[in-house]
Amino acid sequence: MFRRVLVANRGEIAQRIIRACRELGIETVAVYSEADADAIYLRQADETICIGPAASARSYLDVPSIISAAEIADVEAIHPGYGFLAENAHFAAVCQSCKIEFIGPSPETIAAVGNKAQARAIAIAAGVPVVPGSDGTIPDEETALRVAQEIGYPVMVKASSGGGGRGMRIASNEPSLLNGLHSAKAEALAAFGDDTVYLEKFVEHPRHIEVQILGDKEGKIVSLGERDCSIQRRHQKLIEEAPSPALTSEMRARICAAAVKMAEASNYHNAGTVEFLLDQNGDFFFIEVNARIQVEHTVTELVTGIDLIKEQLRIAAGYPLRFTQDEVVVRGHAIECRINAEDPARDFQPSPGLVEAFVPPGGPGVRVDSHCYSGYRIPPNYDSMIGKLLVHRGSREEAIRTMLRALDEFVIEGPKTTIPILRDILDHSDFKTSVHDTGFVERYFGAHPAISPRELG
Amino acid sequence: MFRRVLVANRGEIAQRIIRACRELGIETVAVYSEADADAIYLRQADETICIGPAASARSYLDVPSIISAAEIADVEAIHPGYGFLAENAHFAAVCQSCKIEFIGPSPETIAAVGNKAQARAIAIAAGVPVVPGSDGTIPDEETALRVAQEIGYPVMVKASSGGGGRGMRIASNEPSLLNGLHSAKAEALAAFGDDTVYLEKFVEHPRHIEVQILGDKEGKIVSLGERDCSIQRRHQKLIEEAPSPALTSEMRARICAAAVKMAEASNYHNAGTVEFLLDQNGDFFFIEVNARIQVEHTVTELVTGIDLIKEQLRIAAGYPLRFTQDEVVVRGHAIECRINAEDPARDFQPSPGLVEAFVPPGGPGVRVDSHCYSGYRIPPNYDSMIGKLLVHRGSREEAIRTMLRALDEFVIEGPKTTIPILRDILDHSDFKTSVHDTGFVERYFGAHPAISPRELG
Amino acid sequence: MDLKLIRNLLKLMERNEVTELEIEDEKAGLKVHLKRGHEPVAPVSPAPVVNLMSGAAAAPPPPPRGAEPAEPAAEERAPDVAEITSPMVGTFYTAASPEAEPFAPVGTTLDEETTVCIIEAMKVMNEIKAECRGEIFEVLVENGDAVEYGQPLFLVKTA
Amino acid sequence: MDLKLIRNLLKLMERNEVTELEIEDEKAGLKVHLKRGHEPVAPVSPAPVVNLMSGAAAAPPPPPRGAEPAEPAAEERAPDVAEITSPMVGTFYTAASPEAEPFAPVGTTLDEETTVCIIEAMKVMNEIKAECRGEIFEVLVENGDAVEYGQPLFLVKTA
Repeated sequence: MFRRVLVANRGEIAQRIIRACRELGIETVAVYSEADADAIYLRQADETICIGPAASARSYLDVPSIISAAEIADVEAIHPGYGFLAENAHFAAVCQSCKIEFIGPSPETIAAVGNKAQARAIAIAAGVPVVPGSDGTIPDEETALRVAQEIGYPVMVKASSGGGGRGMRIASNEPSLLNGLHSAKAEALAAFGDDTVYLEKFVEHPRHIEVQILGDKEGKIVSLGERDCSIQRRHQKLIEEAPSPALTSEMRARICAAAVKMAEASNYHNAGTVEFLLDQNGDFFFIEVNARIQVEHTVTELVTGIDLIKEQLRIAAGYPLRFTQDEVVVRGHAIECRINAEDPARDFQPSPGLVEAFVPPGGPGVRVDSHCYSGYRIPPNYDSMIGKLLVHRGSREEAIRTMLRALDEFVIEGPKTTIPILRDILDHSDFKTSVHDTGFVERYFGAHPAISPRELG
Repeated sequence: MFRRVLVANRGEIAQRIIRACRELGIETVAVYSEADADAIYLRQADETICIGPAASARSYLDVPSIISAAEIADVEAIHPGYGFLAENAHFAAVCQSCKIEFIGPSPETIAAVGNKAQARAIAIAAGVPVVPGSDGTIPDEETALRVAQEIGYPVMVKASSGGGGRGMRIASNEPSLLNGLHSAKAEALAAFGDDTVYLEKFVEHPRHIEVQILGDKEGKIVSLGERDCSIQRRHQKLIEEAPSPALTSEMRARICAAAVKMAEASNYHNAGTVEFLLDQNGDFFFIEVNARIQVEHTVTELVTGIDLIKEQLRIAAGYPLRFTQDEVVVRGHAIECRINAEDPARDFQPSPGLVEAFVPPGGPGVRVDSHCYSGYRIPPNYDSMIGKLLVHRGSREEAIRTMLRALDEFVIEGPKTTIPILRDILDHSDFKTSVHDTGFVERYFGAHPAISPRELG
Repeated sequence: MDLKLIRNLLKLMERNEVTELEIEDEKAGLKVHLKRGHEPVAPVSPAPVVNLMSGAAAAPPPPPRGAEPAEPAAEERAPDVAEITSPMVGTFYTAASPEAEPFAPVGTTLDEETTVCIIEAMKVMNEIKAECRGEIFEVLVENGDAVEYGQPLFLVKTA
Repeated sequence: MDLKLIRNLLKLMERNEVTELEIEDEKAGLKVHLKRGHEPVAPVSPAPVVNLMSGAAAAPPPPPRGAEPAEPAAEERAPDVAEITSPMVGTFYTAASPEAEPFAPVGTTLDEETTVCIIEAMKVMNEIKAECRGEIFEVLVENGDAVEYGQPLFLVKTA
């Protein structure tokens, strides 16, 4: 096992990785920007190194600074967490050339699955169902119009290097397709430096289902069941759960098998996620691979009892998987709520600053992953997620009740948070009966969010 | 199910009961003394009633005030928690006469098992092994000397109404027995108003093993496995775990069966604990029944997945048990550390006052049950326990590692706490290899506790 | 409007050492004015000066059940006004029976031994004595109300 | 002695609005004296005045790795002394090669363009310029030390 690992991230995922390392007896080196100098999780690292100013581009995204820190701290491996450099094939390759183990898949796999068109081609070749669409990228307007004709409107223009909803356009007729094609290209070029796009049928009222996979370096791959992440706002997940109440056990077996096939075809090792859309007929379509640990890996940990970060470290250190597919058992139901410092009443605008009071809920069935505390100052420079509140109970109904009481207990004074809207979503009959889809949040909590007035505290 | 329940307790157990009620959709009425007016858990109750000043005798122990609060708040049941009125047969009887359901066993059962000599007689009649000793109480010096002769020294003088180590004396010869007899009687009379005592063989180097049982009002009783509470200081438990690493599965089956027999013989319903001593030969002896929910019920919740407070409420409302003995499955390993506001370096003297910072640990496998928060003022009037830190992991070794990292993360500034000594105990080779007994803490952390110096924070 | 708001405000003030705070929320029809002095070193809760005025549109504040025994309208109270508080949890009665005259309507002259009300707890009728001299100035609780420990029942003009 | 202690003390002071704090721990051979001014409204961390004196028995304080870039000995520093801080993470070298003369030993006269040291990051030798005028007063880091972003490297007498 590694003796010493550098954590190339911040916030709750840096804390999560430090926790796993401590439990495995691995020393940790935490890097931080000046904006995070006060973060309490830094106290748990064996060594901390300031790598730059608040701006991510000069700290958490700065490859030379992080590699340099890894070299002077003499680590054997780097855990990139999620975001920042986690899916940067170049960074993974630099690590490799510096003889530092990158805790994640190979640079080649990251590059291959990171390109959406290429990932789609891999899926088709592996017999994994994909959303009907173009064979590869769209070279010109004529091809776009022809493909749209074949698959039928509405269609979606998607950037090959896209993500987070950027470089995406929906079109329901020819003029809007041509418009969307050009604006998606322009946006993708600006955001990702790559203006290639492809075309897909727009799946109406889908569920977002993703499958967690783990693969070792000997090529053995298992799935750890699915997560249902259909509660999203502008493609940002708000609530995730496992197992998905939308799947029958027969559908679950098929979608998990498809995920394993996709991972195999990508020569995948370490932890990853294969994302699918599930349509109203119960058909599912591959959409993308996330070649990293995800925010919501925690719900899978709760229902399987498997510590995914520890497994990532073991796999990266060269150990074979410690369990077979048959030994993975999903028990009970887990739900995660993302606690963001955002004001749901003002279009979710970020609400950084001093956290005057922070009293997390506890008790049976509750897990809190947060780097926040009373007196913490949320820096305005990064993601607004300040914590993840999770519950694990015997049934979905029980889990919802536990989550509601936990949200009610959660005291955060100072910044505005997503707690009120999370509460309203969990209490909504469509969510309780699980008839919701990915349009649920915009439909019911769109322009004028129906947030009930809440008292202070 | 009950519509409305009064919580006749304070601190973490009051919070625990409120949480269970909320999850079951039961309204809660929390009573509090003036010293607890600021407690944050009161915000989660549907109604709160001040029942008296700080002194327990005039608030949490004052039967008329609590009954009166129950009547004006129109509740159907009272949950007594642990301590205070939880094992007071008179209070349970008053509840009965007022047509308020007491959430616990019947007054008759509480009275019977609350008297140690009577409990011993029930155990003998039921064929449950007891520590060799006197048949009932000791009327005079002659009987004491004769019984001691029969069972062999060392022997123990114990008060019939004793508890918490009071009214107990160990004697290894005749003069010390006569001395001990008189001083134990005097102490018991002063503390409990009852000077009857009995004699038992002193079991050397025992483990403290207790079995959680649940019984419904139809007489069906199941055991939920054992807890090992051998880490004690002056008969106060510091660390509890489940399952016990000292038991083979054959011993486990026998000790659990004995607990169920004892509960049946006591006409027990609701949650209770049957305590045993396990000697170095692997023989176990009944010592007492705790006719209440216990502080450490939480470790059983973690390994069985059963919410004991919810089950207490269901049983009290008249529902039959929802599972059979075979359906109770123990998974993984759970450990609890009691976080007390005490200074281990100064003979564990209480350390109440302002909690300047309180940042509980979190992440995978961690559960925190605490009513504390940054800015909370620990009142000097009550028990010093300010929280329970629990972990649940696949194996005992993994659980110990998770507990160590969680203790390291726990930030409590202001009061002194037991965290440093808990850390040292968990890191001790005797604990790790589980060769410890109930004398472990006094042996290694006695007069001059070997606490490593710690930095602030 | 909830007394919990005050509790939370006070906690925020204490934590941030704010000595005075004024809020006017026209939508809620609510004005709050809080002042804090230096906290005494002694235990027990400090007695902050709380001045709570309900605006025209707002409902009158609920009885202080569920909050610490704060002292509403303390600032408006002259120094020669005392409080008689409830020594127990129970039901407040102004008179010995529904037909009887109230023990202590406004204007009643008191000495320490004067019975001012009855509090019923566990079917027992407890006669409550004034324990101060003066004249009843205001009855703060309605006949038949549930009262908690420490809850103010009467205001007494002591001078 | 750990700089985390200072960080924690500062945090406690900030939370409780303490403006000055003195600790003498004879057992640890430690004296700490902290003063806080008013926090600026601007973001970034305030620059508290930290006066840290190691007692006779205590080890000298370790380099400030792991702590925010505090300014030790700020009070003792005259207003005409500037700092040259590290613009990157890397390894500090006083000279271009083991055999070469140091770029900037104590007493060296500087202008903005003077090279004062080399910081190696990812096998690249980065020449660091003084970016101020004056005379080297103290070299705060040893040859071959790892340095982090913002860590003070030299003190420069600017007047």
